[in-house]
Amino acid sequence: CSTIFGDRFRDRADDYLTGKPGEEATTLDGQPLASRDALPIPELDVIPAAPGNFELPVPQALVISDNDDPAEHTASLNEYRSLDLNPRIEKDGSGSQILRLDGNFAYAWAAVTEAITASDLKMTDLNRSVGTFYLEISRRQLDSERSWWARLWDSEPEVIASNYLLKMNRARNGVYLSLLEDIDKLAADDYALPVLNTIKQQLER
Amino acid sequence: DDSFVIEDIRLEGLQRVSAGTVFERLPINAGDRIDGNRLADVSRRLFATGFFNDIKVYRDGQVLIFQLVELPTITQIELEGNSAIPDDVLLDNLKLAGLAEGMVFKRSTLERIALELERQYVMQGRYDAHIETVVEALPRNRVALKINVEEGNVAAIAHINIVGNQAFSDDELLKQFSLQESNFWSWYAGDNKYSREKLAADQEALRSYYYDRGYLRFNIESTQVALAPEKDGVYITVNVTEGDVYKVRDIRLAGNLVLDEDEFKRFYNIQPGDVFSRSKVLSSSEGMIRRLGNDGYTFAKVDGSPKPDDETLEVDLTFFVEPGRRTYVRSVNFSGNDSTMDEVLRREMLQMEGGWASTEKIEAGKNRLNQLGFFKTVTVETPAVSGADDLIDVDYNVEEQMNGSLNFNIGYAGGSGMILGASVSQNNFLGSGNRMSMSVQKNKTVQSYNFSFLDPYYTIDGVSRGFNLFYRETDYNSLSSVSDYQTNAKGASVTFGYPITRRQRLSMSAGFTNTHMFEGSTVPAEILEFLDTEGDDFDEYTLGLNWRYNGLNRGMFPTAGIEQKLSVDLGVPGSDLTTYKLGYTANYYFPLFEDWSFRVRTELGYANGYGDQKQLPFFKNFRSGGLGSVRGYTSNSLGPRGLPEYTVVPVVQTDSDGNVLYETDELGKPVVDSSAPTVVYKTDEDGAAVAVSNSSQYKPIYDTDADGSAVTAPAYYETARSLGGNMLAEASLELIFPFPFVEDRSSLRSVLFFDAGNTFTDSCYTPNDADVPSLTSHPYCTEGLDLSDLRLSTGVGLTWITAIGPLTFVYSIPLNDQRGDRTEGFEFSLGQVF
Amino acid sequence: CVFPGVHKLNIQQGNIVTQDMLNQLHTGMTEHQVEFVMGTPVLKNPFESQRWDYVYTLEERDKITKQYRIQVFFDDQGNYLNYTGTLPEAEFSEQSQLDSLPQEEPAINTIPLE
Amino acid sequence: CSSQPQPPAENISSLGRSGLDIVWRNSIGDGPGSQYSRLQPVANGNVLYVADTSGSVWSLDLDSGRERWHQTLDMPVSAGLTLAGDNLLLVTDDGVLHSISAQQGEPVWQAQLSSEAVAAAGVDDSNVYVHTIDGRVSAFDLLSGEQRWSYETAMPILSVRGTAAPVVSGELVILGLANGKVIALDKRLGIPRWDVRLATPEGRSELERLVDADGTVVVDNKLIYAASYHGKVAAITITGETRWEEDGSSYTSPALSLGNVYLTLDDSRIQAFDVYGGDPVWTQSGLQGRQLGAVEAYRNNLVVTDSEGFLYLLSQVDGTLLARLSLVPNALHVSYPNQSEATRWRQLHGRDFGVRSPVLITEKGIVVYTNAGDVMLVTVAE
Amino acid sequence: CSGNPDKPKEQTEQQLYKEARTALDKNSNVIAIEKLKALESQYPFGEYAEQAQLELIYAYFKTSDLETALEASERFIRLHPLHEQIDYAYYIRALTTYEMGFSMVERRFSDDVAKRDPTPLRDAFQYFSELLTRFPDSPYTADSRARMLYLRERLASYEIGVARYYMKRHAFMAAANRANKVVSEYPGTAAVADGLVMMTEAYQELSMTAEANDALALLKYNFPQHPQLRNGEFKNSGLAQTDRRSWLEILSFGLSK
Repeated sequence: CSTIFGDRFRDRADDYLTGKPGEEATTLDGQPLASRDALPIPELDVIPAAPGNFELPVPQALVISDNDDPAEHTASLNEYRSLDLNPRIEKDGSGSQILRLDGNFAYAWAAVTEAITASDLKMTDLNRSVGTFYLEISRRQLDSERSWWARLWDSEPEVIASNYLLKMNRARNGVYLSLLEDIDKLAADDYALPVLNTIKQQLER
Repeated sequence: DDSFVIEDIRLEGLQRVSAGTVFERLPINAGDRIDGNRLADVSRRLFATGFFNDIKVYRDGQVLIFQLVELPTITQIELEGNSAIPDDVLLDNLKLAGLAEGMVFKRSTLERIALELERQYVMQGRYDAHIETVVEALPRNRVALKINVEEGNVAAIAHINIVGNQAFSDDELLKQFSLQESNFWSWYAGDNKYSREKLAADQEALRSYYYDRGYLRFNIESTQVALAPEKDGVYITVNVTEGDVYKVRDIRLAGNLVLDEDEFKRFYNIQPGDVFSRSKVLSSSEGMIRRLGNDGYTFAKVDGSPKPDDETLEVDLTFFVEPGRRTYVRSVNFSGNDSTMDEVLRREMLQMEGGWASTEKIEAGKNRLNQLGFFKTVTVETPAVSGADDLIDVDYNVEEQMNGSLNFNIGYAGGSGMILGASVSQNNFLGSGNRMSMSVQKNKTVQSYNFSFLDPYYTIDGVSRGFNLFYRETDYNSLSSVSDYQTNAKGASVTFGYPITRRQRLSMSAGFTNTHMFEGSTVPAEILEFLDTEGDDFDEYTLGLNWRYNGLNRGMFPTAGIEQKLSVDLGVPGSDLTTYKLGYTANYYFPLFEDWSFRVRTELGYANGYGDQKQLPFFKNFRSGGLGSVRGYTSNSLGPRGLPEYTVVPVVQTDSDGNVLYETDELGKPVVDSSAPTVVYKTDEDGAAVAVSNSSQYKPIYDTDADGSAVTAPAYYETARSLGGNMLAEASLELIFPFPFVEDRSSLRSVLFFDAGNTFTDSCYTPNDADVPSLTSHPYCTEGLDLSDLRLSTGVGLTWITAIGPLTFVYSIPLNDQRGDRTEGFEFSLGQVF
Repeated sequence: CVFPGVHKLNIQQGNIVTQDMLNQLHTGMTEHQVEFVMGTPVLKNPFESQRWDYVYTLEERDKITKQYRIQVFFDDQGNYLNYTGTLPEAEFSEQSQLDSLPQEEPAINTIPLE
Repeated sequence: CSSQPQPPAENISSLGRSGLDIVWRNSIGDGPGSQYSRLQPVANGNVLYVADTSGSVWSLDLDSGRERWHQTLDMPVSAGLTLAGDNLLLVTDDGVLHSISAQQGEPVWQAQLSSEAVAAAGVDDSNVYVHTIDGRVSAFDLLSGEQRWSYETAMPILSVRGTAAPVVSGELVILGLANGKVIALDKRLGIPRWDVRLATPEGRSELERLVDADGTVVVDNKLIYAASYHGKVAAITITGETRWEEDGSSYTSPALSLGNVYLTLDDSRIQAFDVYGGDPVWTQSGLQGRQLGAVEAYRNNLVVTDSEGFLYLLSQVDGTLLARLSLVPNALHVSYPNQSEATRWRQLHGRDFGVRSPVLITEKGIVVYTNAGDVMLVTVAE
Repeated sequence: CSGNPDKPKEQTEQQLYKEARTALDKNSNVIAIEKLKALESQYPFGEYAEQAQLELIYAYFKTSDLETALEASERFIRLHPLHEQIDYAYYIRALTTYEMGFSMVERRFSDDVAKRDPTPLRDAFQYFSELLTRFPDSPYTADSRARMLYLRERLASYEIGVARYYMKRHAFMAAANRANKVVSEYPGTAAVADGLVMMTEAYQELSMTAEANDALALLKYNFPQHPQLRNGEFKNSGLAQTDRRSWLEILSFGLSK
């Protein structure tokens, strides 16, 4: 319909492609007129050229590795003792706590399992094929969690044990550990940090 | 001996357990010397980890090999016998306790399952639930668990006892409680299930009950909750001391008043000498806070604090006023209006940015947004601006709803038969707040095309300007009860409307209409006379003035408030028909109790010609009868009727009870005469000729008047049909009751009604036809307003707002229908709210 | 104007200043103390940093019927110097704000306004 | 009912009456029904006094059961009866302690208590001692009803319905409390002399932390025998030292006879303990789950009632069940194997024939007051 | 044999992923979504599940199911913070919010002034800004930056729209403050010129001539070719006079103006 009405009914969401930035207004003696910028655009060391048109990018495909290990596997003691993991606590992109380890998944899994069993953490179960340790961590009970009868009789919140998933994920080089409340929800930092630190100290021994 | 030095250790058969865990547990290392019994000790230690079902040890040269079989994994958990807690809730909680499909099955798993499930049932007050688990081994080292549950019963409240109450009985006080002893309704209300929060709330309700009745010193000394030994009943005892009733001695104001005293006194719900009541003190404080809010003190606080005098049992009440800072509005913001333009919301605001904040104006803004009808929900918040303790923002959040309609309606209405039509209407056209509608309507009697456009804010103050173009062709002929002529009308009008105050609105309109009239087949005398004198094509230039007062509490199905409309329509000089029409309608709703309310409706109208237009043209007459008017009578059938066309016929004599008299022979048998007519006429009460069949051709005795000439009477071709009148008087009383059996009554209105009404005329057509001297006065039209002519009816009506429009069902009983009235028992219509 | 009796909103803008506020101002007060007495100036003033404008206008039926402008001056250390401008002679309490509200039908208190 | 092993039903129903029979039966009022109540009759010579929950006091002839007089109060009775010389003491639902004459039942005096009372008052020659459910113990002058003293004890959030009746021994008033302790107060001044803890609350929910010592204590030559729920049964010296204590969770009072202490446990097993050392002698679990009342010694046997309306006779020596008597008027009584069947039977017959009040041992026989409001005298043939 | 037969043909992770990817590349997104979801539910952990979640974001966007695409991207950011292609998730989160900020009406009918709820536009700006700060070298910064510039213009024009209403409404301080907000907080936007005009006219109405002249001077200095400046002379926009017009104009439907 643009032929009939010109660009009267064009899609304004695409106008960003044709916009040209104006220069900043100044006071009479050349100072910037604005006192602050409500919508600052982050500095980029290289200002990219404005795009001419828009094409929705597609994520790169996954490189399929076919050396998938058989269900049951063997392990030897000597090989096990040899590697260095260099554990370090970091914050990930969205700011939650993770423990980064170098080395391959198999070795890191073995080392972390060993670290947990040696630590005072209580591991209820583990599952290597899904890369998850099941930990039981005791904490004071949130009011919302206290049972109907418990709130009923006004006893103060108990120290209760609840279950967390410690997940080992593959990263570009090495692996990283993150603590999850359940399959879909990251644990709060004040629970994750002590767990990750305990494992780190054990690994460094 | 068989000892040897270990070079390496190899583990085989690991599935889920990691090598690291095993290596860490081994008390031996590469390079140790080991012998038989030390080996036995090693495998015993490994077994103790609880991970393995079976361990075998081999020696391959200097390498020690452990052949390990891990414990089985749980592949399936099944629950039987649970109903109070569904499977998925139980399974989720088991998963949280680390007992889920895919987990390793250990010996400790069984009791942990029982403990965890029992704990969940205790949480529901089912203290004596009982769990048993059956383990079924599956191939490939897997197991399935079958859990059967006995749920037991819930501890319900067996007895609530209040001790120490003299002024009010236990029953009276227990009415204030949400918790009740197990009673007939408990299975439904669930009010006999004990909960600490509910007991705390009930105790608060008890305190308020006493504080609101003057018992200032009332106190709950202690409360005990006990469980019956069989754990199936809860016993609650509340021990109270009532104290005495206190009366208010004097009331004072203190603090920074900013307004003078009687601005606050207006809100005193309690006076010196009254019995003290906490709720009245609270409501008085709220009134004062609102008053301060209207004056810019949005953070005002008013605390009523009683100072009891225990000797005289009186209490001095002091209201401490803290106006807080006068606040100003920094910015008014709207969110959620994806398609509605910002200005359409902003122009409804009474509260300006930069002005002092008034709670009443901010609240009025919310109500006006609601009244637009564009939004499902409207909420407002007034957050303080950080850094300035006397600045607030006013943030409105709206949720838009579809407020246009594109409907093709096929319907049936009592009066005008099948309705076919298409209409597109948008109350918020492209989010501009303007109303636009186009409609095509086609049914047996009316063919109409309509276009209207309204800008509610033509001026900033809310003067609206609307256009209306219409073309309508009506075939009154197919309208069974209206005399038969046809009008085509086309024209246009412009209307301006504006508010005078928040509830009153004035509107003025100017327009042009051209009407063209066609004669039907049989036409009553009134129409013939009109067409002869006035012709059949009229141009009219009309002016209209309309005043409306709307105090209804809501647009759809009001339950309270008054609505009045006064309208004057003028056909200005220069029009072919100079007429004027005055109309007054009023609706008065008042709530009775709960969702019962009462409605009184009245509609009055007077119209006439002026200048050289002596009489009101018949097609401008008021109509009465049917839905929205006097229910129980056919639509538009009431009021004076036209004098139908007739031929003149001789009349025969009849005996006292109305049978025809025939000439008889001497034996008293009627004489047969081949030339006698097969149809003879006698007259009914109105003097109209009524045909009587005379198939056996007896010889009738014709009636003759005094001087011997034959008596004649008019034989009308069709029954007389209503023409309406230039005066209208209608009234109805409606009892609005909640429709039984239905939960959500928001789209339903059911009423018991009593209607009264009719149209009248102040000038009837006077017949003078030489052939029918007896026809001197119009049989079906009496002049003047005669209240005994009002038609009455009663009945029940139900309106249901459906997606395709309001559906109305009415069952009515006419109370004083006269001869010739056309009545309806059951009426149904779509698209018309009465 | 054109539409007789059309209900026109009264437009009130700016700070309400009273004589007893002004009487509380004395030299040497800090900006914070002045703000506590006078309130925050509603009209932002982009050009002058050492002067606060307390401007008040009330427009009734399209004509400004009440207006004043109090300017409060500070030295460069931010201490109060003096103020200029006068309040309209009539005793200008907040009271008179009331009649600027559109006269409305007295809300019939039996009818719950939803 | 509970999952413990079930005694084979048949050997109970095969128990004959052998020697147990009902001398007379009198129906007074409609009885407490399913509501909790521990009202107990009291006798003086040949005169029996019974209070009915719906608010009337009856005096019957012990031999014949004939009514001598009855007095109705306008408020239901929640605790009683206690005989004190010429007066009868009881407490009504609105927390008022009444003293009425034992002759015709006219009121003598009334006193308002701080809360409801569900245990009979204790008396000595000058005072009345009442234990109300808010944990208070109060003393009133026997003749005038004037309050002497009141002692308050700490109450847990949740307790088991029912309180221990105060027992006077020497200078002390001794009673069990809802917090699991037995306390001895100086009967003149109302100040505690000593207290002994029979049970300590533990567990996650308040339900698991119930520790009420609701059974009235039994005092016998300087030794006090008491029991508590989720706790111990114990023998305590008059000076407050625990002579012995054994596991034994119970809501009811122990009974003492022939060198043994007998106790109905909370799951309706009956256990005998040696008086001196406390070691368990025997356990009868044949009546498990039948919600038994307190066991009482009668001559050299034991009697106990259940929730279906049966009275059982047991041997004190080894607890074997000797006989069973149905207290239901028309003896077409059939016993049901477990609890839910019993409740179904009760609903079927519309009336609760169970017995929750303690039985009264008199020289003429055993007085039983059923939940259906029937009073009867049961005798045991030699 | 064992109690329950195995699931029909349990595809391995690799097979499922290969099929899903080929469907995606052939743009048959609905099939791709089905296969990716199956992959994620059967093998909830591991590399393939993460890749499936990433490609689901793309597939939802392509089938213009913006809400689900937004949810999927937010979940991916939460669960796989260090994934190699995490910047893609940040970019799609911003893009879906940007697209949802333009309702059909705003897209086709409003002129260059934003007239409806600006909140989604502000959210989109923040999300793009997070992408630029966290992943400066991501391939998607060029498009993001251009959209951010446009969003600033749009949000500034929204403020001017509100100021214009308050001029008509004669709430001059409200108009002046809104205009001032654009001038002092939205540097580099074209709306600054209209802001200065609005301030000039508002101060004139408030008869604060000194301030009016200051604003006018700034206007002439920075934007000499503004339509309301005809060779140095300031021409009032007439906003304050709307609806204060004579009867005649109205009857002639504004033709006489």
